[in-house]
Amino acid sequence: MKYFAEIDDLSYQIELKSDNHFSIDGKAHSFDLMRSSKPEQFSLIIDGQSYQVWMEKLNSTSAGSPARVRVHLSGYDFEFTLDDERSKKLREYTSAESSTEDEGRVVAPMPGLVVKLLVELGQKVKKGDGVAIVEAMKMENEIRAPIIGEVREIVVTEKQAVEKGDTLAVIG
Amino acid sequence: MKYFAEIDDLSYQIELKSDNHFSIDGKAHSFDLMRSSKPEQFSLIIDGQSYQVWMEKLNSTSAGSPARVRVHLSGYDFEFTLDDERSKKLREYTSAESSTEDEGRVVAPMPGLVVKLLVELGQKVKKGDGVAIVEAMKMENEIRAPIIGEVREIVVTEKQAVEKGDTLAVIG
Amino acid sequence: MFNRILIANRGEIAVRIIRAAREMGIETVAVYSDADRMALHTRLADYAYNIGPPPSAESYLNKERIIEAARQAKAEAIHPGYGFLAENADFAGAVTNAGLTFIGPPPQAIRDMGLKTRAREIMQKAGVPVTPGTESAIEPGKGAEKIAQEIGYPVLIKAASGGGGKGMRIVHKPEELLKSMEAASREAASAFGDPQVYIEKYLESPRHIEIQVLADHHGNVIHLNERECSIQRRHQKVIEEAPSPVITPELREKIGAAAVAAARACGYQNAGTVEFLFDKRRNFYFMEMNTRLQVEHPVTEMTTGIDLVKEQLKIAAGEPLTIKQEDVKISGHAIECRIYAEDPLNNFFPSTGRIDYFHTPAGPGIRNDSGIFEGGEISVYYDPLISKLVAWGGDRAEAIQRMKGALQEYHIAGVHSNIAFCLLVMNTPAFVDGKIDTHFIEQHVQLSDMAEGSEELRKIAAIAAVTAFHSEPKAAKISKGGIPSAISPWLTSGRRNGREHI
Amino acid sequence: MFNRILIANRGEIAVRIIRAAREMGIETVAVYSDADRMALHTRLADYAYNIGPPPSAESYLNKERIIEAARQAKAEAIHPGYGFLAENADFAGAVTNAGLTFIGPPPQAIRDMGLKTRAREIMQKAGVPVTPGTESAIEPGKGAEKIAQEIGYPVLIKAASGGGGKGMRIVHKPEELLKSMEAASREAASAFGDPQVYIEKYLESPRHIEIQVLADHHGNVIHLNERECSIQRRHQKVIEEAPSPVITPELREKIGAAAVAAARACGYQNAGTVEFLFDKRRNFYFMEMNTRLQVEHPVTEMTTGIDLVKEQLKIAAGEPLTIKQEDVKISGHAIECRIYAEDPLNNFFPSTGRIDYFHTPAGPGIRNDSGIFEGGEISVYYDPLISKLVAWGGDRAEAIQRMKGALQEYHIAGVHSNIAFCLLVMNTPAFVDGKIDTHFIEQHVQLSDMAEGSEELRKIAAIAAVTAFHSEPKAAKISKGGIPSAISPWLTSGRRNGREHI
Repeated sequence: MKYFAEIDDLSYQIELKSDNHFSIDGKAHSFDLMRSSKPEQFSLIIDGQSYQVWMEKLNSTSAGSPARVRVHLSGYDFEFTLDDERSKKLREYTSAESSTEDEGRVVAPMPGLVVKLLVELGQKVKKGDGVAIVEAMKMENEIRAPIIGEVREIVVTEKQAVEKGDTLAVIG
Repeated sequence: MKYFAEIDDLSYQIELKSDNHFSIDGKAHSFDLMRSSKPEQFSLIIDGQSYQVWMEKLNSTSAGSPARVRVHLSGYDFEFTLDDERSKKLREYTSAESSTEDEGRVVAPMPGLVVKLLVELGQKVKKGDGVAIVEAMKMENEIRAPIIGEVREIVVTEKQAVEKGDTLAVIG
Repeated sequence: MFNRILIANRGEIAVRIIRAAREMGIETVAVYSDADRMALHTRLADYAYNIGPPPSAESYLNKERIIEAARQAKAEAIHPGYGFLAENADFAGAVTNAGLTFIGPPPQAIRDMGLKTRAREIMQKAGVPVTPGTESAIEPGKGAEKIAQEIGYPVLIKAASGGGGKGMRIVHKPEELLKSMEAASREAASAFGDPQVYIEKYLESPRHIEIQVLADHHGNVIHLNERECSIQRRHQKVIEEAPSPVITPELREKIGAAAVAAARACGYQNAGTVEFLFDKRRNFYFMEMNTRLQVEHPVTEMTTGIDLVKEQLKIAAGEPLTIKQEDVKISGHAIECRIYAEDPLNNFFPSTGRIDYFHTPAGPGIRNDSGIFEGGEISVYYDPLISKLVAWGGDRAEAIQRMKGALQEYHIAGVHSNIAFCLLVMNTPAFVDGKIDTHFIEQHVQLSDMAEGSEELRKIAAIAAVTAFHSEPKAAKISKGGIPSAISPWLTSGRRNGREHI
Repeated sequence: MFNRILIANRGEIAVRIIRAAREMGIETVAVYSDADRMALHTRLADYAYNIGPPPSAESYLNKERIIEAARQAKAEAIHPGYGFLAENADFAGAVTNAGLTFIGPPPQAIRDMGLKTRAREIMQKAGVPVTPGTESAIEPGKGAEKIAQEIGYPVLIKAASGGGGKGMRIVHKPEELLKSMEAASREAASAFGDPQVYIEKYLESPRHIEIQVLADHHGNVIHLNERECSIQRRHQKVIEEAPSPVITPELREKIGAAAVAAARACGYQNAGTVEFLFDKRRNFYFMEMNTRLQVEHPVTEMTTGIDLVKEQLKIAAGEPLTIKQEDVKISGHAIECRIYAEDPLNNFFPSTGRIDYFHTPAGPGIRNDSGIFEGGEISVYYDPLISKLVAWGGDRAEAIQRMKGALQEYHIAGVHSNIAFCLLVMNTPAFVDGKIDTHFIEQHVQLSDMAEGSEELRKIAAIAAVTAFHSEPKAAKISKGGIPSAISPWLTSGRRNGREHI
């Protein structure tokens, strides 16, 4: 069975041939994956090369979407979206209809206090322009516009406390 | 309710007055006990004194016997037998009948190999006399008689592998 | 010596102070907010007193409640750690008025050095070089623009009562001045309760070099060499080391003497740090004096062998310094990485949550000072510092190698961390060559490198993800005599705050 | 320098060697038995090869399989660690014959020093003082009794091929000689595959003092000062320190010179240790030479700043020593406690099982070299060493204080350990005064003190047990932004191999 691990614009195609063999880039390799008593901790040996890996499954953004996995390896963190051949094809058929309304949402990346709004309703903003200043842990953090557009909605007011993930404003 | 924690020949009598008060030796104290997300790890504050405590419940030797708890504190390990007033009384009534046949069993304290038997059937032994030599982890360990008596049974033979807890011989 | 001291702090520094006191046979009293009932410092101390709800203002900044706890616990002295009330002259005064010893400098020294404008004045009088700038605090407005023009752009806006890089802004052009002064003033008001700011000349590409000093109550003042703290992000130190790669023995003697003069000039007692900017022509300028133990004190400890917290306690108890200037040696090299719960790939935003897994590095030369533990929490209320990872080596190259290995072994699950970012710095050629200044991160560190890792690592990670998710990994075998494994977490793990284990 | 080395060992020493190699940019190949698939060394190495079933004889002692793994992995050299094949001259020879480098001394030096009788002969010729005893191995029987009489009781029976205290018996009376020789011979056969024993004079109350040496392939031999290893139980070192409390600079020079002479006499190369007995009149006698890295090497590293494993690798690669004798300094004091899975209250029997919980100490001066991890297992197959806890201090008193604090912070659940026993030694006045010899434990340590702890601690423990068992302890509060706690383990914990959590 062929599987896909996607990260940014890259897609790794990995074919699992058995419980201890896979192929990637047209080359076959042996592997031995073992989980420790700590659920996140794994030992992966590929053709004699040993890797200490920590992995956790991330919650998918919506039901039916592919699984997301965070992999920690040699000090680095990678987040992959996992897919298999069949679901991937299925998804490609329907992807045209998928909405993009979420991408204009300006979201609080951590809990904090809105100390200043930097935009007004209807204002035109470029990607990266400051939208609001949120204070968290005694530091001011400028929250920026994720896309170019017009400020369609301002959800919060100054001095308001916000939770992580709260929408501050919507650019469209 | 009064509770007893017994260790060796000592018995501590502790009365729980509420969820945050107890008395011992006729003196009342406040306490605050909190468990961490690690099940064995506790923080106990008694009248402002802070203790980091690890505790685990040990398996009782037989059904209906009182609970046994190992407490690790400041580098020390203590094993208590816990009892409450009612069960203690009940137990005292019936204790006269309890058998002591277990106390003469010579038991392997760890898995290993019996390299030498030091006694013969019918031999008289004193408490502390060597009964057998068990090799474990490349070290020879002399297993000694727990009580004075006569060797009533020899269960193992030389060169035999034994598991932890296996009976090697019985003194009676 | 004291029999019992109270530590008016939390986290790794409270743990650090508890350990030092314990080694000296001094009992310790922890104070804890409701959020810290199970914190390491609460558990490790001999006594623990609750001082209020989680927000700092209602607990760790509550002077009266802390002094009351010291009274209740019969503590004789209070160690403030760093942050919170450490540089609060009123608190130091109140401690003294309550008949207790404040383990730190006299209130007047805190007050004088806390007001940056006053500090500059004292240093100028004592002959310690300072950067050009305003003599006093200044309001945002026309006057400020004129002064900035005179000093010459770029200029630096700094909080008069500031410290630690908060309430600071660099201004390159006149049109940015007003906005920056407002922002700095707002941050200063929030961080220090004082909106006043002042302007000084902004040095291009300086190094941040600071000198550790110890001053007793008998007129003895010594310095314990320098620390280089040039690796900063938004004026916050991230990586520190001792000794500095650019300081020669001659320069060390010169800057050390200036730091000792600075400490004497403000009537300093106890441990303190004199911070200097060091420019490309090897000039140094007094920046500020931190009247407390620094976060980065371990690099000095690991290269001099001197326990700074113990020295603080001995000085506060009135003992004369037993270390003479000529006894202070440098042995090897030490580097500290501040491991924060933050997401470098998302603008370094603080990351809160429970520490699901905490695997710390170990081995020769590695020290990890931490106040957190598996199952503990990085909360919104406090500093997101996870630990201070320190590596000692016979020389700088060995210290870097050890730090790299330690960072690779370190793993934290449940929150994001800057471990990969620190690793990236260790692998940056300019860092390895010691060619660092306060702009190092902007100029030399490509965050995208961190995101990508190496091509090979990314590929291995993809293989790990696919094999773990789509095959059935074996569980660790339990050999004879072992305990049967619990039910597979793969089968039982449910959803837990948006995350489930693979 | 090598590009890749294989480590023919497991546990903490394999991890230690991996870390050193990693810092030098050398790739590492681990070998693991079936029981060690998830062991730390298997996971930390760059490559890992399975070498067979759990029993050592079928894996870590399987010379052919290990050399085959080195070939497969394209390793250029093999580091044997300590124990297993470290002092096996045949293995060293086989490695060399396979075209690989053995990271250790030449086979002939291993062979000569491994045969204790031959070693004594070489040392006598080189003018290194040895204790009176037999020139060659001796059979249990009449001849032995005569020789023992001549030497004078008490005598020591030692394995001719022995080391590390195994196969050793003290004999006080002629009537015990035969039984003891038989027991020693049996133990020697099992441990070393050679039943031969010999007899030497048993010194009353000696100290065990050993000298670390480094010898390169270019004729340079230096020593790195002494270690005192007098705290022993059944001839096994338990607690070691550097420097020795009784060695003066003059004595150090004298014993150091003897050790260097000993190394030269046997054509030694790489890191080795010359062990001496040191009597009350300050005489020292050659006991044996350990032709490998010692378990206790960290105390030397922490007081000299020299990484012994890196020096081993450099020497094996043919590099000349860059450290000169006069560069070797002593900085402060270091103590090591070997933390074993054993039950001091049950005759120190090894304790096997799964490590359910592993909380290791940290802080200034603390180093904990460990090969185990939470969820890992102490199995019947290997040494029950949990970790080597090392404390450094500016002086011996500080090192002891730090060790005490670290031992108190250390906690291991799932197996018994000797932590409380080590703590008891640290608290014993004779130890604090440095008045130690190889009989210290029998003469000064009351195990009953350990069992009882202090009266107060025992009472607190009783309160903890009762309140935990009979009241409902609160679970750690989860603050805003945190993750809801899992279902209480109090409700869900089932029986797990005879133990359930409270």
